[in-house]
Amino acid sequence: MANQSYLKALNRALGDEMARDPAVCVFGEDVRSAATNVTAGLLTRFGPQRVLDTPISEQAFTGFATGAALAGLRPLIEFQIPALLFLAFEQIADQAHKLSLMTGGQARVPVTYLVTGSGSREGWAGQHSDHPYSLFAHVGVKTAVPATVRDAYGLLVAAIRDDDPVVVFAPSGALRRREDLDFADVAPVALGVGRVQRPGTDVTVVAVGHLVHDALAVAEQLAGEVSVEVFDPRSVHPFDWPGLAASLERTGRLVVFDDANRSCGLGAEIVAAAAESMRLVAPPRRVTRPDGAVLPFALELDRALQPSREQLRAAILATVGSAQLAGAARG
Amino acid sequence: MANQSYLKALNRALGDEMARDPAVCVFGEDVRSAATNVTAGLLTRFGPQRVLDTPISEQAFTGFATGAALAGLRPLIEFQIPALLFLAFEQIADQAHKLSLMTGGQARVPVTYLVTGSGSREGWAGQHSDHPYSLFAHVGVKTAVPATVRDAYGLLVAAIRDDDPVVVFAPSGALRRREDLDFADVAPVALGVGRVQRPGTDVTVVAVGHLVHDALAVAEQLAGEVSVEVFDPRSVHPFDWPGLAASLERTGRLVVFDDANRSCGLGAEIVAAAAESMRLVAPPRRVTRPDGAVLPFALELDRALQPSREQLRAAILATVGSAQLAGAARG
Amino acid sequence: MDHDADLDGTDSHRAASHRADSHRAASLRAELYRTVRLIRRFEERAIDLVRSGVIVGGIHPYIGEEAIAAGVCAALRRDDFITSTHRGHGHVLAKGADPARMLAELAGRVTGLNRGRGGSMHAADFGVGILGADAIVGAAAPIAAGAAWASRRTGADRVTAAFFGDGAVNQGVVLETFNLAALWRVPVVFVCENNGFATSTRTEDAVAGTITGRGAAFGIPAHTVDGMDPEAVYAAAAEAVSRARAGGGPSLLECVTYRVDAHHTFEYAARPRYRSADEVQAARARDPLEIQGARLPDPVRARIDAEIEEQLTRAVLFATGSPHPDPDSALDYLYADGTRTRSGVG
Amino acid sequence: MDHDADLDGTDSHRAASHRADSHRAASLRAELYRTVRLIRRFEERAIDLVRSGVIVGGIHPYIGEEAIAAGVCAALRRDDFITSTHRGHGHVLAKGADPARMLAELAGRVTGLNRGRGGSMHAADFGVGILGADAIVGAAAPIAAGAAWASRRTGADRVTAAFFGDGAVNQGVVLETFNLAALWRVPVVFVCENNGFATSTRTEDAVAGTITGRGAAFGIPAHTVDGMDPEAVYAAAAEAVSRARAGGGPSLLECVTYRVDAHHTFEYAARPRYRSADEVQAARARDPLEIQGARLPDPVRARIDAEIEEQLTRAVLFATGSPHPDPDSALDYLYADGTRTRSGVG
Ligand SMILES: Cc1ncc(C[n+]2csc(CCOP(=O)(O)OP(=O)(O)O)c2C)c(N)n1
Ligand SMILES: Cc1ncc(C[n+]2csc(CCOP(=O)(O)OP(=O)(O)O)c2C)c(N)n1
Ligand SMILES: [Mg+2]
Ligand SMILES: [Mg+2]
Repeated sequence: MANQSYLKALNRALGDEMARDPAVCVFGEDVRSAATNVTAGLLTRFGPQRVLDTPISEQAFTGFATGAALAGLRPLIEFQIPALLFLAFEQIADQAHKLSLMTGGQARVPVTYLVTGSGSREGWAGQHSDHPYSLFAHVGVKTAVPATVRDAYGLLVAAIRDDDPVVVFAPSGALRRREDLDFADVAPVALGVGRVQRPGTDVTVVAVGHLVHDALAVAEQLAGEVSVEVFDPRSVHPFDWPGLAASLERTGRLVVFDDANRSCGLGAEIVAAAAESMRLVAPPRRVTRPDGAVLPFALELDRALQPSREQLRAAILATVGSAQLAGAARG
Repeated sequence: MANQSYLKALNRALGDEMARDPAVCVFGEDVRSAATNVTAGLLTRFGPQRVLDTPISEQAFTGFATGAALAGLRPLIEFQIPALLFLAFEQIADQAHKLSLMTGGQARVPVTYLVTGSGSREGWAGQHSDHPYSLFAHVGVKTAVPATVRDAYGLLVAAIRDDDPVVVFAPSGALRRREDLDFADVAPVALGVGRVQRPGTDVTVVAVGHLVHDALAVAEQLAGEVSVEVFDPRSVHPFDWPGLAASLERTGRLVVFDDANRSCGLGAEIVAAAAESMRLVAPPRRVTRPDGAVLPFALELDRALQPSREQLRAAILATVGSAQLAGAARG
Repeated sequence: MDHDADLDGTDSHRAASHRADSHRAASLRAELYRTVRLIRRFEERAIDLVRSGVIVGGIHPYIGEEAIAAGVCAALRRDDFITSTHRGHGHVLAKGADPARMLAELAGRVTGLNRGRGGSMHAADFGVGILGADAIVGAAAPIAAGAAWASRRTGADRVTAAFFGDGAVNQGVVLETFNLAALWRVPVVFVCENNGFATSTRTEDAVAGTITGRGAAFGIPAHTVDGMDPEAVYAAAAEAVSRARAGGGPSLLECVTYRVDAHHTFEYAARPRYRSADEVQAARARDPLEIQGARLPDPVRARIDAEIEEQLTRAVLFATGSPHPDPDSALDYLYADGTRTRSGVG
Repeated sequence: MDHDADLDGTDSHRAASHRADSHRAASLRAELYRTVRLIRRFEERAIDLVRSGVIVGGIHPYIGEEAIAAGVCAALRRDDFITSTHRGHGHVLAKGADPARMLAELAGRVTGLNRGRGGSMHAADFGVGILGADAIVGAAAPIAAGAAWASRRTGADRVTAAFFGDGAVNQGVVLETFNLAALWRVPVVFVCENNGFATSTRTEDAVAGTITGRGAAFGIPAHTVDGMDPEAVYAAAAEAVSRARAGGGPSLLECVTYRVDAHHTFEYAARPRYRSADEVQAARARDPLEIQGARLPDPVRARIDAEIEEQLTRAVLFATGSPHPDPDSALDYLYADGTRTRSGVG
């Protein structure tokens, strides 16, 4: 049992899978020098045929990985910036994702797209601060956003073993987290299975990625006043709808804490699905980025557009309050 | 007053704006031969300096239009297939959209991206059938989806005159519509202003693009039983939230009819926004494409994944029914 | 489908041609004709089926360009890979897919190559190395290169041919792929079918410099070939394929042809005026079917023609007699592992 | 900032050089030094401000590459356009942006070039033709070409220079842009700064063929230039700019330099080992600051150095003394027309 970091978890998961399965290989910019540390030590361990530094050609190496997958390999691509997924968007959403159905089941594309450092990087400005997991949920690409060190390991292993393309977002806000654990004891985390990170009875807060930790902190602050359940979906597509419904059966109240632009974001999907068919005794709420947000460079401005603990706290209290009102009205 | 087609409306809007403003120019594949008819006659009228056939280089000519806009022009790009937006996604979502904020207001990017034929084209299969307007609403690019001949003209004019990038989706399912009107009488349609296409009192159906016409047909079928209001947002970002709220004040019931994938689609946003803060006496519902849908080639399969009139009818009846139940429960 | 035979008179091949086995040469000659004829007649029947509404959505006819698919695929082994394009019927047939199952695919039947899920622009048959046609210009090039690289890495000496049109050489991903393929000595043959047009846009109005120059820029050997002559294409392809198989890396072949038919069958109705009838007539003067047919004794040619008619008649019956898919199966294969997500009504 | 002076000895220039006005030549010589020196000292002070936490997020230092920005921008007019990169401070200063407002931008202040919204990787100053730095490799190339084309169409004889690194020549959009620029004779000068690395990846491990070959493939005149010598860069740029201005279309300049400093200031902590200290030391032997400085009389050089120190001291005071933006203004400028959409709490 050692104290491990989130980055180490990604590095261990990838290394363990490469050791387990010779079909696993890594493509990306500066993966040999391990610019992000995720690929540290892999070149020496597995050699240049399995760890490839690519030219700055995101479209081509993304399609290249698709082809390698069709021929039996299981590539992982590391992207240095979330926006790089936009360059490869056609190759992921229109090629890798569609090939299985369009070929009538002949094609399998087991490729993992790992984004090391999604969301704001404080001081890196508008083109380095996107958190576009909702885009992949919309097109239907399997997508995970690990919040904890344990899940970083378990979800990346599951993604690599998955027979479909999977995008894994490792939020910048989570990369420096640490936990005491032994990776040998960590099981793969099936995509589509969420986790209650803190049980509660008054309100369910669904938090995504690094925001899970902020949600836990707010839940702790409010402990006396309000009993907050923190639900971490872990993968955003497929989504653990039964897990969410079970939580709302207990609490009947929902606040979504989502570091994505508001319109058509994951928060919208969660609120919509709950409003359609789950137990709600009060109007649900979202705490998200603004519509179409572009994070400005200056720190004050960057932070002003990210969902905050204060906003979550206020939303929780308003939801519980309005629930009491609703209860009163009904009674 | 003549009988005009939707395609003619796009052609007239573009021609009228080019005549009005010498800064307007057109880029795209086969725009000189007018493969889609949208650019018919423009080469002869405005010459080769304003109507440019591009090589098959979506990323470059999209960025090229951004640069031309920065230098004072007002380009319109015609895309032949919705998926081509995926190729240019970085240039649109990460460049054109972000430049105004990132430059502190120095940059203006008045570019219109017109997709002639979005959604299913029956028989063109998975890579020609996307309806990705929700992706642009999420990143925050202004986006319009005209349903009628009148709005095709009015929204395209507004898009061309807008100082920000605007995506205009002209659904395949609407291209062959006709209306009696005189384009000279049609005013620009401000982005963010929806329209009640049919007033009603029992339930609000929000329908997008070509589905507006299916919604009107279903409303007509149900006329005796249920009074259906059909709300057409016309632009999906910005969205006419006050208009929707006013409609729900009247009906208190919501069904969204949306030809997009379910998860994180526009339907999710509309249901979420309504559930958060608008009048609802019954659980809202969505009729959409399935999660992550890829439209298969065979006609039966393609149609099976598109939202249907039957599904809408059932959703309306269920909503009204459940509302009565809810009413009963409350009373 | 592999042949050592050498039918090319160029210096580069004189030496090799001494080895040429005349019997195999004759059989290759006939086989090239058979493939050209099969594609030609398949397309003509497919166009009839578009007109009669059996094939929905139309097709991009390959008529007049058959020499390229025939010549290239004759130089490939059954286990070699290809990727194809929106104008892909010829590639798919030449690589060895069953014409009946191909036609069934175009008709959207469960017996089709893709079980009716792909249609004209996405036909795939992994059993004979057809990784799939692609509707997005240029998008299959990196997929082809990746498959080729992976084959090599897993120890196979398989080669991959990537077909694309003249329009694709302006697509960034294709040029990025040239760089990757050259850098990593990938066993891929890039086959550019220069048929003079990208829809209505002439090659020279879209391509600055030359097509072969774009290969050369990345250090990829690039040659221009007479794309109307199946044997010329075969000779050039055989050389490129053997280089790739021997570890010599990628090649680019620009096969010059002309699209005598419509860009897509919708042109039959739309009748665009981007070129004159005379220009098209002039181009018809050189027809790969006649060029290769003239190389065969009449009886041989007649027998092949008859066999193909019979094969295609059976294919049409098979396709039109096959069942349509069940609408309830529309989401099948969405995820390779069978994952099921929500329907459109929750 | 334009000069007719010719300091280049090549044949192509001997003729022109007779016109050379020695006084202007001397002033150009001094001005090139001033620009190199300004950039060098600006970067050194910026690095101090990164270390002291005044600049958040770090920078990509341009140290050692100053000759390129200085030489190219000296050949441009004030109304000409440039686009820049993540390593863009040099380009922005050389094109004439106020160092004080540039530093204020790096410090995220409202007085910055972008009002604190852009930072190091997005600095823009439309007033002097700086359309902006860009954080996405290669993404500004088509924007530069489009701006250049539009200037021409609107009757201006403005030229645009697009700066990018060696890594960008592997980015599809850049190659697509070469094609468009050549096809439409766009007045753009593509300036490739080959500093030996893309982060930790060596140019030769990422570029098959040559960088100039990629221009040539599209019919774009391409030359390799000593990117350590401001006057050599100026001479080549002046030729490319005048060709573009005269309607002769695009050019590509590969300016060969070496990144002696970190890819990004995070390397000061991370200390990656992708190259040896000796290699870097060896490269330091040729320093554009010394190369150009040696061409000036010592007193002139000393005076310029003093002026720059004073200018930068004022710049630092201006930047650090400027107000931080108001968090309530975070959404300002999101839409050019002032459209307001919803906040993150509805
Ligand atoms: C990236 C992309 N852009 C545009 C289209 C629309 N489109 C389909 S075929 C075609 C022309 C392709 O020309 P070419 O590559 O020469 O192939 P050909 O049709 O001549 O065989 C175009 C523009 C597309 N499918 N993909
Ligand atoms: C398209 C893209 N891919 C990857 C990155 C991450 N990245 C930032 S700088 C850089 C290296 C760029 O190298 P080069 O173009 O040679 O410029 P240099 O840093 O050497 O000045 C990379 C890979 C990026 N910003 N954009
Ligand atoms: Mg062509
Ligand atoms: Mg470099």
